[in-house]
Amino acid sequence: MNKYYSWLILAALIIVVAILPKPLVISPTASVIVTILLGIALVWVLVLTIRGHLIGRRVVFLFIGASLTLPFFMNFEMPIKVSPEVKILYDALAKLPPGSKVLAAFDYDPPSAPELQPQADAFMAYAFKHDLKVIIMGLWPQGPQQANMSIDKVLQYPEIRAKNPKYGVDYVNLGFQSGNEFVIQRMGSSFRGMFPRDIYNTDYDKIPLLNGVENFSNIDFVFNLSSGYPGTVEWVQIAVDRYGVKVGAGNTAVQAPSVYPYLSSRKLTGLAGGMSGAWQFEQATQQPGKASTYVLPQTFSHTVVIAFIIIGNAALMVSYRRSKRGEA
Amino acid sequence: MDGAVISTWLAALLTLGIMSFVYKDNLYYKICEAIFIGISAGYWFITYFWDSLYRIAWIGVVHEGRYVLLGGVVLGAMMLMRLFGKIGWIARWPLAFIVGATAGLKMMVYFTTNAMAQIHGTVDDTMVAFGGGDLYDLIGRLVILIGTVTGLIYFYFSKEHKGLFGGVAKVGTWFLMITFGASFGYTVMSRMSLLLGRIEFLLTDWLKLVK
Amino acid sequence: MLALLRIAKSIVFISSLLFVISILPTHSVYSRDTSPSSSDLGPITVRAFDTDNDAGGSITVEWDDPGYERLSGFAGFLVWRTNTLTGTSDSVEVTPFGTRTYDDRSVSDDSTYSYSVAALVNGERLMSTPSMQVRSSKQWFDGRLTWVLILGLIICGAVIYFIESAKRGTKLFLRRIAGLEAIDEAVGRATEMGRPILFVAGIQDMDDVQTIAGLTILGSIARTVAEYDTKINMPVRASLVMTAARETIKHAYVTAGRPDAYNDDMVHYVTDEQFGFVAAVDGIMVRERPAACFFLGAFFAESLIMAETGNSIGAIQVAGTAMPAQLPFFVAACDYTLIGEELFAASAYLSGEPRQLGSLKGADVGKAIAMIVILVGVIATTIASAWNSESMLWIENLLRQMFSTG
Amino acid sequence: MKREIPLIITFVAGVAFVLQYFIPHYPFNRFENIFSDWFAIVGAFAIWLGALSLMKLCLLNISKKSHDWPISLLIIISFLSIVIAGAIDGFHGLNSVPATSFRDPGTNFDWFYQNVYTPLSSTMFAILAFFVASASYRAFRARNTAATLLLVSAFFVMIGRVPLGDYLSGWLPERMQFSQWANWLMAFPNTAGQRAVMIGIALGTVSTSLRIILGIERSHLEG
Repeated sequence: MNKYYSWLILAALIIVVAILPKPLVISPTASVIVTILLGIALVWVLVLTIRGHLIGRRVVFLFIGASLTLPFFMNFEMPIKVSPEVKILYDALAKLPPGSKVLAAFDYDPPSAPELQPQADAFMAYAFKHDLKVIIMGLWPQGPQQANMSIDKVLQYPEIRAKNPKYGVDYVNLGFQSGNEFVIQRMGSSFRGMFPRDIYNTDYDKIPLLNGVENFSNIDFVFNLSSGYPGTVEWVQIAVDRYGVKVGAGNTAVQAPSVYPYLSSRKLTGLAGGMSGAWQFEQATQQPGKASTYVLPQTFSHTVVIAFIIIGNAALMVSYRRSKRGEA
Repeated sequence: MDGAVISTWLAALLTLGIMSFVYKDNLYYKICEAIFIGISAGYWFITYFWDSLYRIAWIGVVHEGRYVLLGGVVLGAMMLMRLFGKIGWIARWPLAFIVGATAGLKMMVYFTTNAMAQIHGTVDDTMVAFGGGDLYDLIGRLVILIGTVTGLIYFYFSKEHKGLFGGVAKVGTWFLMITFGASFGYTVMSRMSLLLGRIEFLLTDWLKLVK
Repeated sequence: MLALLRIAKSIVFISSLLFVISILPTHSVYSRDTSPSSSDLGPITVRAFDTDNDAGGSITVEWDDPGYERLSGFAGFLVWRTNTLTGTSDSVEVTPFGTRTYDDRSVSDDSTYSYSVAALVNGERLMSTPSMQVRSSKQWFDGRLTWVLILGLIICGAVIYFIESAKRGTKLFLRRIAGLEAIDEAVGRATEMGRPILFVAGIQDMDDVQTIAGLTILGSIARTVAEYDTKINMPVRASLVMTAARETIKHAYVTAGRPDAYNDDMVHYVTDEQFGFVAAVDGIMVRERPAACFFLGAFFAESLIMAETGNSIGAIQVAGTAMPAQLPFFVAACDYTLIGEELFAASAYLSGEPRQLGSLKGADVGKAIAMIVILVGVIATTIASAWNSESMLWIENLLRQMFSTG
Repeated sequence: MKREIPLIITFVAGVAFVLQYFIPHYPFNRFENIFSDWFAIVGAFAIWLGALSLMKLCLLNISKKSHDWPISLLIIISFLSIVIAGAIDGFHGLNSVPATSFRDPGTNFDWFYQNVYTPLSSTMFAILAFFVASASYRAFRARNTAATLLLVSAFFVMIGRVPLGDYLSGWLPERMQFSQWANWLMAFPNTAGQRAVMIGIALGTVSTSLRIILGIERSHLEG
């Protein structure tokens, strides 16, 4: 009997998915109702638990699945508070006049892409929109490829397509250079020495954007996306400490705490940390992107986990009270 | 149907198969698991073959004349003697070499990077604390000092955890628990992002329910 | 002929360099003083010496800047090398601003060299007088590691001392570890229930000490398993671990007097892929329903997937790892967890062999030293900063020097 | 003799690799590289043993017609298909000019990697999210002091990292907001605990390594 049930549910699901409109978006009112229903369901689980019916792990899984899936269809905006460290980053970028030259160092590889790619997209979109000239490089071999993926994506945005940024004039990708922090150090005397050719093998001197770009003194801002070594720490220690250029960074959530000290000593001009840093950056630059679609599911799933911790503790309290009553 | 559609469907079906495990073990999962084991074992088999056997050993010895690599080949061959019952015991030699070298190598690496560097870090942190800084930092650095020392006392095996010593060791376990709680809480969010990525793939690329 | 070619190359190189320098913009990130003229400045003094603590092939060049860097047309220092055996000269490097040393790694131990440094100002080269002749050499000891060696010898000496004294029969006290009784308990329960034991020695290969520690615990467990005739299932992620684990279990069965009951398939390779391995282990857990699961070794993100699946089938779970990032998950999901060092200590405890236990005593000496150093360091700093005590400052600096690892 | 030789090998290798740490002189400076090359080569030989063990168990299942024998057959088929693809791609790459790799985009081997291997491994990694939730539901209960501390610190770090925490504590001065609590917990108590664990691990590694080098710990070498 049980077997048939699961097949029936599966069949029903397939039919529902097939007849659903694509893309599926539910109205703000309906979204609020779904959220409230989810909340009521959690309260119901709490009540059940207090009454002594412990729920199984599958119920937890169901709630996690629902809290990660449903928000994708919801059409209401979660107000996002931009943290001070992202605000500093945004302010520094906003101060740059059009035509400013920004060095973007992509120091990460695909495993960190879920967290850093949205930041990269938001940064590239912002730069193109505000006519900042972007010079891309990587201390990690796969960094420049990640940059290209981001550019390909951003160029699809209508407003940016209208601006039609040109390679070599509005942006350039210098590629990867091995040597870790020594690359930064030697860029202090000459960019050309470290990157004689760009990623497409064009000579440094034949690229219009790089005309007159000799070292850090010709760069207005450095934006570093980093997930480890070499990365933000090295950029701060060399580019900021020795050459006095401003550096802002986007980091993975795991790495962010290790660069907080630089933020408080004002060596680092702004920091976007992990997924939340990404959506705050999108919020600050007012261009919702991939990270912003993750805000709701992330918040929902987090709330659900916290709710279940509370439910678990409620169950514990109840069992305490029971055992005490038993003793008396 | 073009290649991209087939790829998406294949990836989606495999994704669902693995996910079905959290409900319960079932035939669908078993099939995905079997494919996973077979494909990944084969992947590494081939990778080892080309990257180690061919690129390091063959190219190294035959084309670059690095005869020192023959030592590795000899050890590897001894390893394969396992397959021939009688002289299988010779496989212990390469094992003995690897275990010995690992012990020597890791002993020094851990001693410097884990023990010495961390002791240095603790002393350094607390030195800064008493040199200045605000209350927030001062308390924090005192906590580092107390936490590290009591934590070490917890790991001290030569004395029974009784009396004052036991009390201090207990504080050590508290610090360990706070540490574990914090790192656990810290990873929850990034783990959710991973699942979010797969769900987004299913909803967007496969079902096209989300734009 | 070759020398001529080299000289020609050098000329081409230098002239192209000079061309580049001549088109360099004249401003820099550093604020400049009111430009003194280059003729006011004294000569650059250059010293060259063999780079210490290395495998040869490297010479360090150092120079003093009498003030060229503050000149407005300054573009960098050019390091110029002359091979005094062949008489050839070439430029090695133009160093960035603020640099006063250069490590030349392109020298041969068989030649002698002399170096000069030129300040590049407005396209001119203001050359220093050459340094003394110098030859690079290999060293037999890395002087930076002196303190590592001393402290290492103290701790290793302590370990060996206690091993020896245990061998001679000295009674050594060691407190018990909570997780260890759980191991016997878990094996006992599996035997009672007639269900198998699952053992995972981490997902690293034999080049990780944690894997070896896991295998040594396996040795003790396998002995009990062999005696009680419990079934053991051990999937592995690396083939070398498979070979080593087979030796370990086989030895346990032989010791228990039941070599015939041993079977190679108790230990079986699955796949080298981290999550493929997890998929298989999860499958084994839900299908074979082991009564006890042991996770002892190096683990990564898969730790919680396995521990939660094990929990869902109601197995007794004992975990142990020295991966700090994974400990929280094992602590949360397993019945007992050997935390960090306890993993390494466990095998010594389980063997019950006095010599093994002695080695733990030695490690305790290390911990005592660590605690004393931390406390002395803190007290010394406090006193040094509060009362300006010279001797305390000396202690503080000594400790810093001792424990700085490069 | 059968027993002594491996112990001698272990001892010599162990001592040699401790010495190489301190000696920059040739040939000691090459030891680490040589070891990693040798290790890779031995691993490449050893994986034949592993693969054969996997195949043997599967064939055993099939020949015994045990419950899941078609699954075992599927393992063999998938294994062989990618191995054959990788072998053909590899040999093809050797002969083509310029030489290509079996991993290059567009090869059959890469097709398996992109469309089968990657979705499977990333999904297996992703279901960790479910287990994180169920583990926190079960484990984070205030049963005793230790468990309560675990719960409380996890709770603050979690809530400090989502917008929710900022809303709940937004009215407080900046230093007292949840995100600051989370940062403080990560920066100080967490560092302290990690340090104690790491120093312990280092000393445990030293004593275990010494036991191995001195031949006291040798269960992996006796069969």
